[in-house]
Amino acid sequence: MTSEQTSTTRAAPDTGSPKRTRLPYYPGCTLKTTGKGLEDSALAVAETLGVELVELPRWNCCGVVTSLTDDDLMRHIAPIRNMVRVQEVSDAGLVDDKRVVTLCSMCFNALKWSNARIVGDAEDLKSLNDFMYLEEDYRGDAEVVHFLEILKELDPEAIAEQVKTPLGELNVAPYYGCTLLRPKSIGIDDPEDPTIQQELLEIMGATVIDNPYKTVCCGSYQTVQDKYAVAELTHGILSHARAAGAEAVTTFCPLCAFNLDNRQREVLEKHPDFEPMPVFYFTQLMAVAFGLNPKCCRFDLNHTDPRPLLRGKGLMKEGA
Amino acid sequence: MSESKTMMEKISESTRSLTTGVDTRDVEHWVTIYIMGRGYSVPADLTIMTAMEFAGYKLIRSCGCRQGFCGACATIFRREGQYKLESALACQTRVEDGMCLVQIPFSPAEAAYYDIAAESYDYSVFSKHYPEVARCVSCNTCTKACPQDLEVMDYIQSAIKGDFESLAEQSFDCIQCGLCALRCPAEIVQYNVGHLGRRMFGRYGSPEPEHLKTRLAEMERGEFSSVLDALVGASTEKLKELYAARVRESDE
Amino acid sequence: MAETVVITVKSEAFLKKIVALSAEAITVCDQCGTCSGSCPMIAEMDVTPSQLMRMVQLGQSEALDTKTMWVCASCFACTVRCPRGLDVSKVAEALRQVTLRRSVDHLDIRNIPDDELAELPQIALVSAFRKLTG
Amino acid sequence: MRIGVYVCHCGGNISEVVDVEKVAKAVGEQGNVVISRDYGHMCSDVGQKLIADDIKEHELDRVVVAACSPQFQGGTFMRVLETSGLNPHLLEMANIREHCSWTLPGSPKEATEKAESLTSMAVAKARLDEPLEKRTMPIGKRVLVIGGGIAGIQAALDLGDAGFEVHLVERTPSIGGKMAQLSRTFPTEDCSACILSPKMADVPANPNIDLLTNSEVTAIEGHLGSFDVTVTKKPRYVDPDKCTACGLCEEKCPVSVPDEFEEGLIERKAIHVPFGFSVPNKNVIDESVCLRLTKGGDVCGLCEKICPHDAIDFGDRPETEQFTVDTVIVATGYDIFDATKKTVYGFGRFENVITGLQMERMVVHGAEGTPIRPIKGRIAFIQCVGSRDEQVGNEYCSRVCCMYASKLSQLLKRSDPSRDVYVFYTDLRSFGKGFEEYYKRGQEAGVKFVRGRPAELREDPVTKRVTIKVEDTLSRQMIESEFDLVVLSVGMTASAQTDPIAEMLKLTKSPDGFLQEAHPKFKPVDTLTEGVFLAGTVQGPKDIPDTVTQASAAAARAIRLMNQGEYTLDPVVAFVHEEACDGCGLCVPACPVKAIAISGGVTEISESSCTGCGVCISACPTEALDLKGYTNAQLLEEVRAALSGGDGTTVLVFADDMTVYRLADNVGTARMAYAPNSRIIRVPSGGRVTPRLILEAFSLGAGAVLIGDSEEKSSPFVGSAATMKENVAAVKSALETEGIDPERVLGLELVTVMMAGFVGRVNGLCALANKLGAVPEDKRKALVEHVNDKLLSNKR
Repeated sequence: MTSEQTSTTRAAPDTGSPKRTRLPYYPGCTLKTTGKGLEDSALAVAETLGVELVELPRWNCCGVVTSLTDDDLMRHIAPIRNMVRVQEVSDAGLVDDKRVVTLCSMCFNALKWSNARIVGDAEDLKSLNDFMYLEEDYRGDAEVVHFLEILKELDPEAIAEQVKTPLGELNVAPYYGCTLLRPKSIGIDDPEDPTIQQELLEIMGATVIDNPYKTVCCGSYQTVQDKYAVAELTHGILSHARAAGAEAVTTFCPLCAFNLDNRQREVLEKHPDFEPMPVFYFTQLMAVAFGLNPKCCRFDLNHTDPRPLLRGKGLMKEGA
Repeated sequence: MSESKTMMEKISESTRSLTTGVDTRDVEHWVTIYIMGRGYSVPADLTIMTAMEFAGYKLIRSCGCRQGFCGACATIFRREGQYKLESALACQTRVEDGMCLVQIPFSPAEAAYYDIAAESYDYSVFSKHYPEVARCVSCNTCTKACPQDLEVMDYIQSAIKGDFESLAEQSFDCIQCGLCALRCPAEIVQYNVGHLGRRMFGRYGSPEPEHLKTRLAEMERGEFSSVLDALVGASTEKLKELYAARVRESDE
Repeated sequence: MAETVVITVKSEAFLKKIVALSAEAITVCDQCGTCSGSCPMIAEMDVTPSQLMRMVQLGQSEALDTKTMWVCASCFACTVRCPRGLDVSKVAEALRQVTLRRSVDHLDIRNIPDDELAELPQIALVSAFRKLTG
Repeated sequence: MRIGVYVCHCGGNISEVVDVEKVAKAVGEQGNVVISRDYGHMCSDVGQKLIADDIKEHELDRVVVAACSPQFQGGTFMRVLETSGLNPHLLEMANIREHCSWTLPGSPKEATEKAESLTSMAVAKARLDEPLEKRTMPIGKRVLVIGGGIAGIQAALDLGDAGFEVHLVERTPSIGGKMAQLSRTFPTEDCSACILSPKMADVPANPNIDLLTNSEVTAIEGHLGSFDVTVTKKPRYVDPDKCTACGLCEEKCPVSVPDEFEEGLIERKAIHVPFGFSVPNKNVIDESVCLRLTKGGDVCGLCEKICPHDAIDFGDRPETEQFTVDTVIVATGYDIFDATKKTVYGFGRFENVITGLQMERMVVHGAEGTPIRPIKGRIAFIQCVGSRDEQVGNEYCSRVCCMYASKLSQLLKRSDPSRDVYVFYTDLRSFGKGFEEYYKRGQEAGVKFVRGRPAELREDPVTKRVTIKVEDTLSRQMIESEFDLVVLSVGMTASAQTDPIAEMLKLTKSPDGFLQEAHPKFKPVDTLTEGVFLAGTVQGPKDIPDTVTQASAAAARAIRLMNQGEYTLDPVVAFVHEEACDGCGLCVPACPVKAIAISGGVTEISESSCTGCGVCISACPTEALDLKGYTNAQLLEEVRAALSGGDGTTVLVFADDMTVYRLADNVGTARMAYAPNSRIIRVPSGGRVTPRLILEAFSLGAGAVLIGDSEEKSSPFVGSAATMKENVAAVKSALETEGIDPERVLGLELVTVMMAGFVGRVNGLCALANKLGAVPEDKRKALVEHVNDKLLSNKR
């Protein structure tokens, strides 16, 4: 695609003009609590890059996981109701795009999948519209994208320009987990060997540690019924990253973050020689690289405190 | 019911038509309603509650203020030819011809037992006491059921997000009638969640009002002691007299 | 002694039910084992995912008693690799739903300790309840 | 016009049910019929003579034989006409045995009525019969073979040996193809190069073969007997007549790149001989990397300076050559599956993951005593890489990987038993001659075969050993094991190099991407383009013996056409009533074989390309298109005769010649009874039956109409079944518009064994027609008014 064709719908930093590209933004429940570090850092990063994320009004929980049985429409209501919100803000001219940006990769997956599933079936779309008769009818023309996709659309030079503190010494292993990649129809990268985080981390100047565990599931919701099973997966993922030379991992998912970070407590119970490893939200590292106010990273919410590592690498001032 | 009544008295009492004081000869318009499947002809201008009483039902529980405030008489019904199961307060809704009614139901629920001073002021208070809020599928059935026209789904979503202020504001007019919980496919007890949320907000979220602080200080200084002592010491007759002479809003 | 699987009329009905719920052509599973080799939760399972597929193919309703279907994390690692284009996670979901739709919860919410409930992010609870309660 | 009618008793087969005398008498009274007879055995010598004599005596110019199926004795009676001086296409047959007497046992009255009706239909059609001239075309002995792998080599040699003029065009600088790269061949373990190189050497030695290497076919135009071919010869930059492949230039050349022939395992120079036994065995310069050719000027030029024979020519330029051939054999081969597409196996990322073809090269070099790298320790083969895997878009089995992995694994194990060799497979397929025994030899050698498809591979960042994660599906145990070397048994995929050739020759692809043969059973090397044949893996994955067999078969099929000196074309082809044609061009895209063009404002049909399917006719809004032997007028007259005297409940069954007509014959042969008020009309294809004809049939009083066609995949005619279904849908909607039950028309795709199904459908339609009764007169009339508006308004 040429830039002319896409200039009206694609986000682009436009430093010359005061007008920013306004994109509808769906946060998701956890980004308002334990995942605040992801939301605040991402919003700050987006602002720096000339992208305004406009939070949807009256958004509701997306349901996190897509219902996989063929006959179940009920559990698609929540995602589609959010798509109605996207349509509303778009129709009202409050945003410049019909693509709603997500940060949480599970929300991304749930919304995109349900949207594709329901929009792809005119009868089901009608059923849901009929059911939600108090809402305006969803026309099915809104789309769901992930913040990473927006970042990838930007000119790498423009991102590089904002890098004030190159991450140089920091050895980071990007972790993708499941929902950014799978199933193929929803994923944003090669499900077996994704590189989208790597490319951006390289722009940040980080030393990227690739390892095959980047796509292995963290155990997801199994953390509720069997935290030790999840801790074993965490142990495997982090140990392999460590063995490959990583000092930290990055993620976009608050559930991966919880399982990889908080479950290190259970890992230590079972494997006392395990060396804890900070788990960053991807945009936290971007904020660090951009030299933004570290408050937006909400490192206080991380279980394994990443600040000593950052200070050790000279990426964060003492006392900050 | 008094033990001293005879069997016949009991029988005649239980079958006596509890009318609403309406003289049936004056009634011009009649409608037919169905209670638990049986048809009754009742005056057209009765509420669901009074119509049921007209038909001979004796309401002991599930009826309270009869003014639309207490929320006790929440009920479900279906209008003739409608596919929708509707809900309302029985004391506030007029019967219609062909309406199908049930005995006024009660939505059983268990309220959490907690020490508000020991709870943390974030979303986890809901996860802890009402984890089932996470089962919400955003179907909005609760909102449709609410006789108070509250955005019930929205305040449940606020609970999931840990947004106490929005929850408190949106659920403020809840009368705890239970219709939301009765209809919820995720088996959430919305009104209890709202109640917990409002209490948490009141305790931790809202600013302490100045006038309350002032008044408490006045009381502590003993500014009202003499007035109160006079009341406590007054005779029954004196109290009746004072009551009759009280200043009412409408008198002012 | 090895167990004998009895194939009856009910077996076909069970297969059909799971096929309908999952919308997956379960009978085309080639039993190559790619799903099992891809599964991150395999250590917790009593039968391998491919074995679960086999049980459903043969209409064994014992599939409903497996631990496997409950420990599936719906990570779709098998889905993106199945050479026959099948989605085993959908089959696991169909099996879970057969139980959950009878209003039998696998996860008893009230048995989760308070301190865990307080710590778990909403994203964990919402997803677990959707997958493990009816 | 003088028509003779002959009603056969078939020794009682017909006459025991049908009153043949009555039929002969009744038909004898119809117009133009000058003589009508019945006889015991029309097909006997006496019967044939009877007809021949009548033709002379009564000066007959049309003959109608009411007897058995024309599929059975049609040829016999056509020969009678021919020997009597009549055009054989002036014969019509009424099938009163398979379609009548055998289907109505015990119902003489109905059978007789039906036989009379069928015979009248034949007479009606015969009235409009035109003599169809046998068309012949001269054909020479020139053939183009595209592709110089083992398939092309074999086909070229067979043809050259048989005295045909062969042009063998090979894209790369040497013939030999993939087979030249292999170590040994399964299951006999012959040395691949040893058995191939003599054949390669035979090619330039054969005086009838014109070998064009480093050349591409850039255009082919024309048809059978006259394919005009343009070949572009790419520059070699080395004069092959001077070059002796002495190797001095290669020593001096400073540019090294991965050697394709060695699958990139070792390097070659920019100037190089393709491989040791290449034909021609001459140097060539890779222009994409040569310093002089990429940078120009006086850069480098070391080869030119050192060459003792002055063979280097940097001024070499592409040349084109043009020639004409009569037939074409496509032998463009396959590509190996690009293993990088199976990301999870790490090919291209993990240094110890290689392809089967790379292993072939390693085995060759190991055997020659110059190992590329040591092959030690634990070695794993992974089967079905790129085959039977919908995740990479290939559903098919590549047919050779099981056996080449069997071969490589046991070669490795036997040559060094300390190696620990595993083969991970989903199904082990050893279906060829000697294959199962060979697989067992591998097992005997100690190769371990494990049933499970590896899910993922992981490389140890330090040791670079590779861990395989797999379920042993037989024991239901998980295996996680480290290997020193992992060999991916990559499958075969259709080569993108074939696409331009397929486009030039109008060849179709099967869903797997390989080229489609004309018929999977009886025309396995033919294509739907006359005179074009397929040899080897271009048609689908196959091993060397199958490839060679097919190459020889393609040569034989080509010889079959060319050896006659002339080629007879089927007289059933489309033609144009030019006065009716307005040149709208709607028929052009409708033709599945691209035989129609618009020229000078009217439609022009290439008779040599036309297959006579008749699918185009439905697309014509002006009835200008027509089909010889099955003209619009003939079919309409047949319909009219079938419905004449009917009560409005007659069911017409249009049966395609290839399948449904034969199916109806089979039903008769099996003595399966069905409703008597059905009339079968023979058509070349279901797609030939136009919506207009169906509507006419209803307007003439049909109770219901069934159109039976060969199911698409076994049809001789591409697109016929689809057109048939479209037509039926159009008719249904037209019927609905007029308030006629659309269930009265039915389109079916059938195969010849669906006898009970056929009977059921015909009976069902008859029952429906009886139930609904005749279509009312006013509605019938309305049907054929504004037919074009109803059927074609959306097409224009």
